[in-house]
Amino acid sequence: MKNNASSPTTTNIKSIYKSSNMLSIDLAGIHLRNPLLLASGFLGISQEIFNRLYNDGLGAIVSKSISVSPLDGYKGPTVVSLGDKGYLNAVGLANPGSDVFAHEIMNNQIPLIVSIVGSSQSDFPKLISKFDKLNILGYEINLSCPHVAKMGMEVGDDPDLVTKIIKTIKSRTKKPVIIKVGIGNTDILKLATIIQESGADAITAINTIRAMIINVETGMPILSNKVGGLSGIPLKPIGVRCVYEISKKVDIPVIGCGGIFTWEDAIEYVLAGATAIELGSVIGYTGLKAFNQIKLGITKYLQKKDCKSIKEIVGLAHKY
Amino acid sequence: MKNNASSPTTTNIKSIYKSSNMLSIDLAGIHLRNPLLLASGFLGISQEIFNRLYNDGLGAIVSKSISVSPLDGYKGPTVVSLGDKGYLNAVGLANPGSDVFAHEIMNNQIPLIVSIVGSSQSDFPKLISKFDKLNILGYEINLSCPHVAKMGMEVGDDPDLVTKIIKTIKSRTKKPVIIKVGIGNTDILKLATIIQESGADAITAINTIRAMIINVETGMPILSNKVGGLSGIPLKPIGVRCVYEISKKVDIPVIGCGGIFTWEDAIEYVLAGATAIELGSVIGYTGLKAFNQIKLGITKYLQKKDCKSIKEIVGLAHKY
Amino acid sequence: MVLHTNIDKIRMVVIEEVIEETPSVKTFVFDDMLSSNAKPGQFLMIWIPRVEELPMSVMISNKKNHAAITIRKHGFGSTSLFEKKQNDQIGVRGPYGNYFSISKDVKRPLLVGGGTGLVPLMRLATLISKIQERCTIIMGAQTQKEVLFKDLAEEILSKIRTKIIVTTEDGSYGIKGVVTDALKYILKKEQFDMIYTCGPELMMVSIYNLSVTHSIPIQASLERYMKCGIGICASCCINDKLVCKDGTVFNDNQLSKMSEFGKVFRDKSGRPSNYSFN
Amino acid sequence: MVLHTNIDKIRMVVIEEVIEETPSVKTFVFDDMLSSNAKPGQFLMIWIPRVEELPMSVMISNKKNHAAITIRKHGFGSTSLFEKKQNDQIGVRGPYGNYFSISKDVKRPLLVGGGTGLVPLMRLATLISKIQERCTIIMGAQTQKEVLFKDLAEEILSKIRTKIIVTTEDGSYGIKGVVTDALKYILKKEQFDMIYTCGPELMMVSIYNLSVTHSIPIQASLERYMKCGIGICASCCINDKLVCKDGTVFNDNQLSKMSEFGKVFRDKSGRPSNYSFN
Ligand SMILES: Cc1cc2nc3c(=O)[nH]c(=O)nc-3n(C[C@H](O)[C@H](O)[C@H](O)COP(=O)(O)OP(=O)(O)OC[C@H]3O[C@@H](n4cnc5c(N)ncnc54)[C@H](O)[C@@H]3O)c2cc1C
Ligand SMILES: Cc1cc2nc3c(=O)[nH]c(=O)nc-3n(C[C@H](O)[C@H](O)[C@H](O)COP(=O)(O)OP(=O)(O)OC[C@H]3O[C@@H](n4cnc5c(N)ncnc54)[C@H](O)[C@@H]3O)c2cc1C
Ligand SMILES: Cc1cc2nc3c(=O)[nH]c(=O)nc-3n(C[C@H](O)[C@H](O)[C@H](O)COP(=O)(O)O)c2cc1C
Ligand SMILES: Cc1cc2nc3c(=O)[nH]c(=O)nc-3n(C[C@H](O)[C@H](O)[C@H](O)COP(=O)(O)O)c2cc1C
Ligand code: FES
Ligand code: FES
Repeated sequence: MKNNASSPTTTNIKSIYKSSNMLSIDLAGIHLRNPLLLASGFLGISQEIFNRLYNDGLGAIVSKSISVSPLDGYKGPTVVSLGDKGYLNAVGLANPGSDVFAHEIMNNQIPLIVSIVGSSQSDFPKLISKFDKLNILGYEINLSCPHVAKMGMEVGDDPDLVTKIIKTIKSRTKKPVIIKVGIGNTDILKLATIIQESGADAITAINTIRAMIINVETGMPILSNKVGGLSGIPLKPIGVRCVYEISKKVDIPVIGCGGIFTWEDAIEYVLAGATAIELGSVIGYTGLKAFNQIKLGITKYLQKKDCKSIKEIVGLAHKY
Repeated sequence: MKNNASSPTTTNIKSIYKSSNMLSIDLAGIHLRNPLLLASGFLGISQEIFNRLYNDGLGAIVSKSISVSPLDGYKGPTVVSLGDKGYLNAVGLANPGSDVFAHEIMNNQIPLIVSIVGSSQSDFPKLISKFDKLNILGYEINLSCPHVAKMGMEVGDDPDLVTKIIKTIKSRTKKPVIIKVGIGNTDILKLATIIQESGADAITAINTIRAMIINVETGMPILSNKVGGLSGIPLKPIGVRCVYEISKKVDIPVIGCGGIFTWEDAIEYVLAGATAIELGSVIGYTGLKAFNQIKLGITKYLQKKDCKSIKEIVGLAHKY
Repeated sequence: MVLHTNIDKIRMVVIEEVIEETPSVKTFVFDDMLSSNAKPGQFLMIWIPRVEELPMSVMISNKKNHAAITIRKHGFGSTSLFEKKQNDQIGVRGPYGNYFSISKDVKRPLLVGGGTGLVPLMRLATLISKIQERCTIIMGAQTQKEVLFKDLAEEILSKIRTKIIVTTEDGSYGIKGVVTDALKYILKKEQFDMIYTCGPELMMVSIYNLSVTHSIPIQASLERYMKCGIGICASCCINDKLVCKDGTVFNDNQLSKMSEFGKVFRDKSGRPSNYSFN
Repeated sequence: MVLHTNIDKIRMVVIEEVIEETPSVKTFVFDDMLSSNAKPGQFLMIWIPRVEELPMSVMISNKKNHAAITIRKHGFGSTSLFEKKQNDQIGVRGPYGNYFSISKDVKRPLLVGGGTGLVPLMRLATLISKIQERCTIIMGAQTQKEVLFKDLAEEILSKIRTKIIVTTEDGSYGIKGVVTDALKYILKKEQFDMIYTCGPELMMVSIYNLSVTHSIPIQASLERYMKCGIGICASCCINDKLVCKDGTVFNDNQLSKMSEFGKVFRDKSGRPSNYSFN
């Protein structure tokens, strides 16, 4: 990487390298045209929306976390803006269930990763059997939703259960399995080691962090579930730290997530060690044009730094 | 609490109640003129500064965390602004050590809580013996600094050690002992229960959260320690959640800390269950005038809600 | 007065006035600058503390810096809201979504609405009264008691040439039938440049079909299940469109491509269901 | 050009020009709007990546939107900085602190500085040259080779009546002795309305004492160990003042109350030590 002056936004793009080549990555055996993934839970239930998001520039889509049976989720409000690019949510994992969702993506043609969530070990074989014959890239296992009892984080906090779940899933699919972790009550680095040892193909870090907002006028919690998960900018320095520490600890690729709003945020995660990144809350702030804006920023940055590929800068911060 | 309309900042203060009485609190047997405490690590090493801060309106001062021997701390940068009212710090617990600090506060006349930090159980009796005869209110034990090896969080993550330390300290002092916790690798609610059972008098939640910032131009971590602790606004929803959950779980008072910048933030923590609150990062943003601004806002709010004392609204959100 | 700049943060407002429009419909007036500046077709997310959060079109208010919402009592959420009293507080965020576009060129606008679908049309009528010389409104209700905003519409449009047609299903007032019955009749006799509509989706499908038959451009404001209102959850999706963000207002070109318009909607969990024609 | 609005966030700048002022002092020029608008006496926090962060006074630059820093090679941090080359990047935040106040009434200003303490005085001289008719500067160095900014000061003040007095400890240039020797002499002969000073603290104590004797108001820019620069760590405290926030510039009234001025400073850990007179 070359260290030089002017800001990438003012540099003219010298199209020495085709930007498509610069941004393409390989993630746990999957080739992606660029490292920008949709974070699970954002716009993630409709095939037509997936197609649109892919056309809008993403490298791959991660679906909403799908459970065996449909979930209505919590009453409103389920998403609260904190201002300043932060959100609290307690959606309650609302999703159409595995049958309906498998039907939804029956004719899928775009790079799609299905996020799945279960309340017991036995849910996962059922979920895999629903999706494994479909045209999907692989799975992201949500072991880190911080606000739904018996799902997500309560699983992720139990290292033995994590091992069992990963082994169960891996024995039933040849597709890559990505494990999504968050800030729970277990040492995230210990967890990452266990995840790698259990045979998972990649780790996504991080999910939202358990948090709360109380309305001062009424004295009442705003989220109907009272407690929810914090996403957006506030999460970024914590997510960058997790990616940095995890990617130093394990060899499987790490996908960075949490508060990525600009190309600088994306690069920061990549420098920390992320092979790919997931975008979520930025959609509420910038809309779908965020994807191409971020890609353009990354491309200009790479050109300025005389890098032929984004792969060259993954984990560069480790050397200091 | 009365639910009514206009914003407190536009209401004229009807001096029905003396605001001094409205704001005074009792915290673990200590009477304080108001619930605003200085958070440890902010401006916390000089008696003359303590006197100034007290004159500027605080209810009590918590010193910088003091260790047995002096610590130079890390090289710069030790504090990085993230913009948007957030900071990362890795000061490395720089402090003058217990001898020099005991000398510094020899003639203390203001309500002062000494924060202490140790790298082993045996440090704490030494620290108590240095301070216990001085004119101080009590102790805050920092079991949650997220970025100094063998100090703070590494202790807080070991429940047995926490119990031993608290019992050691309690057997050596009659002054109140406050335990400061943070987001580590142990369930904060389990920890809170242990803290109460071990005989501590109050809990402060929360310390900074382990986090990182990488400079995009150079690819380098900015903090000289690479990893540090996140403070300021990003912490608020997480801190509010911790105070809410801890104060539901234990009977000892909880002191709220993390991202309190305005009177609304302070009230939110109090509604969540905080008996008192600590102010830190706001000083970097608003300066020392923040203390009186926040007190004024709280007073107007209480008057509007027809409350005679802030004590009436502690934990009000629990009822919903 | 507090100046809010972030439309996404919940603002607490006090219900200053409650207007009983019909036995099942009330309007709540409140002070909120951002809402008062809403465009016709935009909506708010209304927080009913500890009960629900519901999307509601922004209703007009004649007080400065004020706006209103008009609620029909329906299920649990809307009924809790309906039962709020003067001086109670609710939370609002928004206004969200795009809006009906009006221009000087639309000299003969036709507004067709049913039930609380008339709310955005009242804000639209207010604008039309300022830049056009005539306006026609068809408003539908089940029965006389439930006729909404007829007097208000007359007042708003009192300065221009106005025709207001009311239909009731039981014939207790105005023309007996549904709005499309009146619409079919008037389209045979008169020329219009644009149809603006909001109301039950199946009603709007019929109106859309008539607009196609008569080659009149149309703008329809759709309703879908909305959780976030800010384009992140997709609970409001219709085909590849997000009603909260790309809509709520869609034109004939967009509607013509929506295979789910009047056919498929999604519930809370995101499961698609079919509209049942009855 | 990037427009920065938050002075606290680190901004990466490129060293565009390196000026070798003396064998141990260099000036680095860089493009930074916020720094170029600094007031005299304000300082930056300079990030030397992976090495240190150090407070540095803002030096003037004659390029538009540019500023500079002038570094004396000293210990590990400043030597690493000193060794940076053209096109290298450093981080800056600030400018921080209060500043020397000038006014039309100060018709006869006297500037006294030593070493890199002359940096803020160059910015001050630039302002003085715009609003006053005369200016006197006393600048001290150890030896001829280390005389700093003499030519620059002449250039800045070329349009007004200027007296520049240089002292060197070894007498290799100008008056032999320290600045206070020259100061004692000139105070006997001439009248001044204000003394502005920056440099080693013990030098400033002597100057302050002379200012008291001669009843001349004084403004002194102090240096203390600085970690945060934004008033949260107290590492820079002198009595109950924070040098980074309440200072760096203090007037005679404030200085008269500072029992620690020239006596006590704190190290990295916050431990107080006494200045040793030698
Ligand atoms: C853009 C928009 C504007 C609206 N404007 C108004 C208005 O001005 N006045 C008015 O009375 N109503 C309006 N509604 C409808 C309103 O949001 C509620 O759907 C309705 O009040 C029923 O709520 P409920 O909780 O009582 O219904 P329930 O009995 O709980 O559910 C009945 C049906 O209401 C619908 N519904 C419930 N919750 C939601 C939701 N969060 N989003 C969308 N639909 C929902 C669903 O179709 C559901 O099946 C609007 C809806 C949308 C999407
Ligand atoms: C407001 C202010 C403006 C300054 N302006 C300039 C300037 O324009 N040019 C210049 O060359 N120097 C300036 N300095 C001094 C500079 O910040 C360094 O102190 C000096 O360069 C020595 O750094 P070092 O790391 O090489 O010293 P070291 O050899 O590590 O330490 C020597 C001494 O330098 C001082 N020092 C070290 N680090 C700091 C720090 N973070 N803050 C304050 N003092 C420190 C301490 O007294 C220390 O004992 C200024 C200092 C302050 C407070
Ligand atoms: C409304 C909402 C719904 C979410 N749903 C899921 C989910 O179903 N599964 C999951 O793994 N993560 C879910 N998340 C977490 C996000 O995928 C992501 O980890 C988090 O929001 C941090 O990224 P961001 O800051 O870019 O939003 C959700 C987040 C939000 C805000
Ligand atoms: C520069 C800095 C130094 C700190 N030093 C300490 C410390 O010595 N002991 C401690 O318990 N907490 C320390 N903290 C944590 C604060 O006391 C507080 O818990 C945290 O900053 C969150 O509060 P805030 O958001 O109001 O700043 C420090 C925080 C900062 C930013
Ligand atoms: S309501 Fe969430 S995307 Fe429209
Ligand atoms: S340098 Fe931290 S308070 Fe001044």
